[in-house]
Amino acid sequence: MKEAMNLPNQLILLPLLAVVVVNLPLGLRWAAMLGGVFFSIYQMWTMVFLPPLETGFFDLQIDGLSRVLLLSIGLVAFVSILAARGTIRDKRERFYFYNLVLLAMVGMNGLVMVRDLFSLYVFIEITSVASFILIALRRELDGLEGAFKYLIMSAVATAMMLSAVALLLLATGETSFAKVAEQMRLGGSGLPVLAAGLFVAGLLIKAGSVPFHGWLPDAYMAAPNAASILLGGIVTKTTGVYALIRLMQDGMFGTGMSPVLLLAGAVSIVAGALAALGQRDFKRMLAYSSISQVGYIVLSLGTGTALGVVGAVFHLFNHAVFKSLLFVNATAVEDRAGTRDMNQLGGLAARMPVTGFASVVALLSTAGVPPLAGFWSKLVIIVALYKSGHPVYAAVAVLASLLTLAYFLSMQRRVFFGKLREGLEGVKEAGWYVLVPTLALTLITMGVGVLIPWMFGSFVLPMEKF
Amino acid sequence: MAKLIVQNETILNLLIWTPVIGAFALPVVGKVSPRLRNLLALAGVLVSLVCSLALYRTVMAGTVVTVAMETGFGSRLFHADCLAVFMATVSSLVGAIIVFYSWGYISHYDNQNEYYFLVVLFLGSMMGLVFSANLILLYVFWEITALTSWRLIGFFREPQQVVRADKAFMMTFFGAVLMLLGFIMIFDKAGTFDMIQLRERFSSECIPNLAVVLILAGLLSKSATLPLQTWLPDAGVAPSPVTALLHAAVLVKIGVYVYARLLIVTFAIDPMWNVVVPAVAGASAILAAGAAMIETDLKRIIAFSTISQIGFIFLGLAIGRASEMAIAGGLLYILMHGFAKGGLFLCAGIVEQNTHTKDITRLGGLVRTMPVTAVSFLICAFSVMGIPPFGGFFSKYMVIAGAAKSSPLWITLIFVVGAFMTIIYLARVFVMVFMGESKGHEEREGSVVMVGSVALLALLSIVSGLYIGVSSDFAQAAVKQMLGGGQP
Amino acid sequence: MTINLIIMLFMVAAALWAVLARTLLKGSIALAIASAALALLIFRMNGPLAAVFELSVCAGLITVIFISTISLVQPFTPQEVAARYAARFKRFWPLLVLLAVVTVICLKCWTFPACGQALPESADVMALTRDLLWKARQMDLFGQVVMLLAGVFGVVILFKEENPS
Amino acid sequence: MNGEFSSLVPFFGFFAILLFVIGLYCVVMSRNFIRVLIGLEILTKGVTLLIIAAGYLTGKVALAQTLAITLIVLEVVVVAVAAGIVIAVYRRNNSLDVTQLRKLKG
Repeated sequence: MKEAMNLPNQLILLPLLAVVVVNLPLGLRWAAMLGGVFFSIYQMWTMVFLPPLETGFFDLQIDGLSRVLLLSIGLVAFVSILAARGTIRDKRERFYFYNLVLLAMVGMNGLVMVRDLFSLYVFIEITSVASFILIALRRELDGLEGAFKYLIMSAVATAMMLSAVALLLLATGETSFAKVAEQMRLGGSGLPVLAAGLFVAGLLIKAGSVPFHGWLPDAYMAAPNAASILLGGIVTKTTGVYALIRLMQDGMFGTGMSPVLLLAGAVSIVAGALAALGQRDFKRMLAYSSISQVGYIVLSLGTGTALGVVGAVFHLFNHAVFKSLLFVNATAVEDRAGTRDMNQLGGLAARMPVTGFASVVALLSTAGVPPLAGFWSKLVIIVALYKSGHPVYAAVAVLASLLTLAYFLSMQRRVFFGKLREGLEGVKEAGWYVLVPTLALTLITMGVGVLIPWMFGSFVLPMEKF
Repeated sequence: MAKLIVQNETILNLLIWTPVIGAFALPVVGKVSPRLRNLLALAGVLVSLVCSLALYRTVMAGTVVTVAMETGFGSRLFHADCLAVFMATVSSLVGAIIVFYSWGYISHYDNQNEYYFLVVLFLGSMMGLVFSANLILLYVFWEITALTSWRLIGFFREPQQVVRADKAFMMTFFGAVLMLLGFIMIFDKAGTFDMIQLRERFSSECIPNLAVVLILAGLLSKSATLPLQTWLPDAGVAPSPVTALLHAAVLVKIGVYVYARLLIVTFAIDPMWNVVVPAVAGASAILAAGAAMIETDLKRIIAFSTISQIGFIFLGLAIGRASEMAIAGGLLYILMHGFAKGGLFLCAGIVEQNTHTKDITRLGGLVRTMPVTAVSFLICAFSVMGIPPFGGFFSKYMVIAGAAKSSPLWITLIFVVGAFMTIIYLARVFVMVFMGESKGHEEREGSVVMVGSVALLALLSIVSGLYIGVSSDFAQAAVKQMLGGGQP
Repeated sequence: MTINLIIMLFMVAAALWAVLARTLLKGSIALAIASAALALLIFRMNGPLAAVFELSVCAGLITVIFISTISLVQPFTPQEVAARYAARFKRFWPLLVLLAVVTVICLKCWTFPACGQALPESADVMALTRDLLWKARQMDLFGQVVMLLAGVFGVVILFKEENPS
Repeated sequence: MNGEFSSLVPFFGFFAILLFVIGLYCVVMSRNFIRVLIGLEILTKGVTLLIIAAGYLTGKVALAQTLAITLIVLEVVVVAVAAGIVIAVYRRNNSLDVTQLRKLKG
């Protein structure tokens, strides 16, 4: 009985339990937020301090990769729940928000722990449905449009992935990672290659990589701010990128997909950054920035080496931190200044010093400026690219960080630096519910960057499990 | 003996971490007591200065102090040899004077907490960079200096200044990422970022020319040398002279220092570069001197002068292992130029703050109202021009003499022309600003602190010339150790 | 096998009709017919349980959802329907060409390598399915439960009438 | 490997591909939200067919059947949520024309 509530099981059962309890007619609706906050803190806590290897009773497993992902999920969910408390004014909407975040957590936690292709699909679908509803939460036209577009793209991606599952079932007669990988190693061409292609294409749609990125900016932009944090920080990364990492790591596809991933990654990096340069809307720019950063992860996976996987996972974690931070900043700015149009903002650093500083940290981390966290993951990625014999892609990755810096400096200049814009004199610093996550994420970004020599051996390298 | 080494390690740690970590305490202290904050800022930099002086004897004896720790990218973190200690002494000395001068200058403006934080952090990371024993750490500190100078250039938050700050940041970042790519190329070949191991690995084999190009891109962008020089005059104009000084007297030296550290000490490079780099440096020196001759903005002139003088330093270092004298000259040049150019910038700062203009055509006759400033300016200018017996003369002489011996004649000629142009444009500035009729600005001498620091720098320019033996001995010892090889 | 072939042809035809149908109502009914055909096919392929699900949920419930959605949103006037039908036909005739091309390609150069084991031994499929569903694939069942819960939230949030404010 | 088996793979695969093509075309080209959903449904029919066929051909009907049941249940939830979105869009916009989505560009 003791195993029945071991860690992997807790991680999917507790949030579900929380949702059920607060929805029973017991007058516990107020506890929804507390449940979410406590659970996400608990998840982070266990991930940081407990030994990672345990098997739950649905064959759920936590290994190094899952551990990093679970930590990121807990972190982003925590941030998003607090931001929702600070920015969503309607009480009922907020209640639904907490519930959906908890359900999305069930989906994401399960997704990173399962070891079966079909169960992977099941949890991806749970996460996605929770996200559709989150995007459409306010039932404003923008949000509904974004949600519908995401739904359609996501369903097409799902169809592709499921066809791949069916083809793999046909080729190997199995759906669990280990058995499929084993069968694939025995030999395979034709059907498995087609399956791999379909699967990767589906996941790239989910991850919002170019050329399948169309839905992403709309969905991110239209979602309520707190939901954008969750989406941009973690949802698309677990549903798309994590699955890709897992499948590459388990050797499901061999190295046949490497050139495709490298190309898709490089194009995403550059196209996303170029598109971000031309944006006026704060959140839309962040969305394109996400596309660009996901490109780095995909590019790193394309190397097909252990170091590449480490780089990808590390960057995924860092991305979860700094992109959530940027979205939190966008949330704070829109909440206080009333607009996201960067051309109508300016000089907010004087009124919102914490947000302004956090934004500097986050943007520098994204651009890969040392000593912040983002630099180290980019370094690993670039070294991995170089060592696996792709110096040109390494150069693209390096030079694209210049583009990243360019659009973020422009953002910082238009929103935070310079003279205070007329009409913004009354702007105050965001409330505590927004400031706490801001500070926490800022500290993590700086801390990971500075403490990296100690973390490298204990946190970063164990992610690789080949 | 073992005890001594432990002590030296502690000194080295103290030297680097006091300003880096102390910088973060400054804004907190500043909330309580601005005066205490100012003192602590100066103290932080002075700790570095004292520590580097304390290391002087040890490294002169040929010992190398090393701080080691197991990391994912190499076991050595910092090491102190003659070259590093020399550079650290120069930058912390100039840095201390900057902080002292700031007491007077920055007290008129907002955001002082941020200012002291940035300046001290800058100087601290400069120390870290100087002592770095592996390429990644070097790159990290390199970028921290870029970051802090980014915020310092945009310190006054005017839109134009913020744009220029972004430009400077982008340009140096561009160079730096190329340099990083070069580092990774080398890592790919040698499998380590550790400089000592790299030195053994590349003692006979040249590193690929592409890697040299990439690393040079970083160095040239940081040192504001052709073709990546445009950010420096812009950066020098927008903010206060203090930050301008920081860039002109300290920041740009990073590039030449790292050149000495990597391309002379650590890696063997193709002999071709001993001609190509001086040629680029020569072109940079001449063009910048030409620009300085027609420019009318006081601080831009000094900024262009910096670009031009950096060319001389590059010449001295880039002749490479062929001539010990030239390298020693290059190192001395770093010292002399730091004092003299610092003095010039601070004088410009006093002039600007008291007359509210930087246009030299609208200035004149200041020698009567600002005698100390004028004299200091003249002394520093003499040093930069290379008039004996001021410090600048010896370094310039050694560089050019070394070049005459071991590089093509045309390169030497370019630099001789450059030296003459230096004399012309500095004389022009002095005459237009301090001599002639007063143009009727409200003129008065700067505050005691500011004038005092200017006078101190002028004094240092003279003293370093009169007692040239001290610094040149040290420089030559450094060069011996640099070229000696084998001495880890 | 011929019967399976006919069922599948019928299914494709129904799907085509669903796409091309004049009104949405007819389209969703055509979809239900395609679903029913699929259910029949699954039944013939030793999958009675899945067939029942396909028939009741896809052909039944989903059609109900579609029809109620169509009735909740205002139906088009007959003129509009006619205009749209004409426009749609213009947009959709390339589909027929595309299908023909795909057919030709598939029939001409089919190089799907066949792999896998031999044809099925239809042992006690029902018992096996029960075991699988409730033991080996509990995870999926759990997922279904969570999914339904999420669906409930979706319906509660999205179907709610607008507040007059 | 018997002859009948190898001829069967294309047999199911072919029809699945036809369903995919029809469904995708409908999703991409339709101008009405509900018609887009019908396209999605056709796409899912193709997937279901493929999974059942895969189980049938490899002798794992029970497994395939289990997967298909889960797939069907999840599918109906997605359709319900999509229908909810469609209705909400209609209440806001009084139109179901996809081309009226202002930001449908990439």
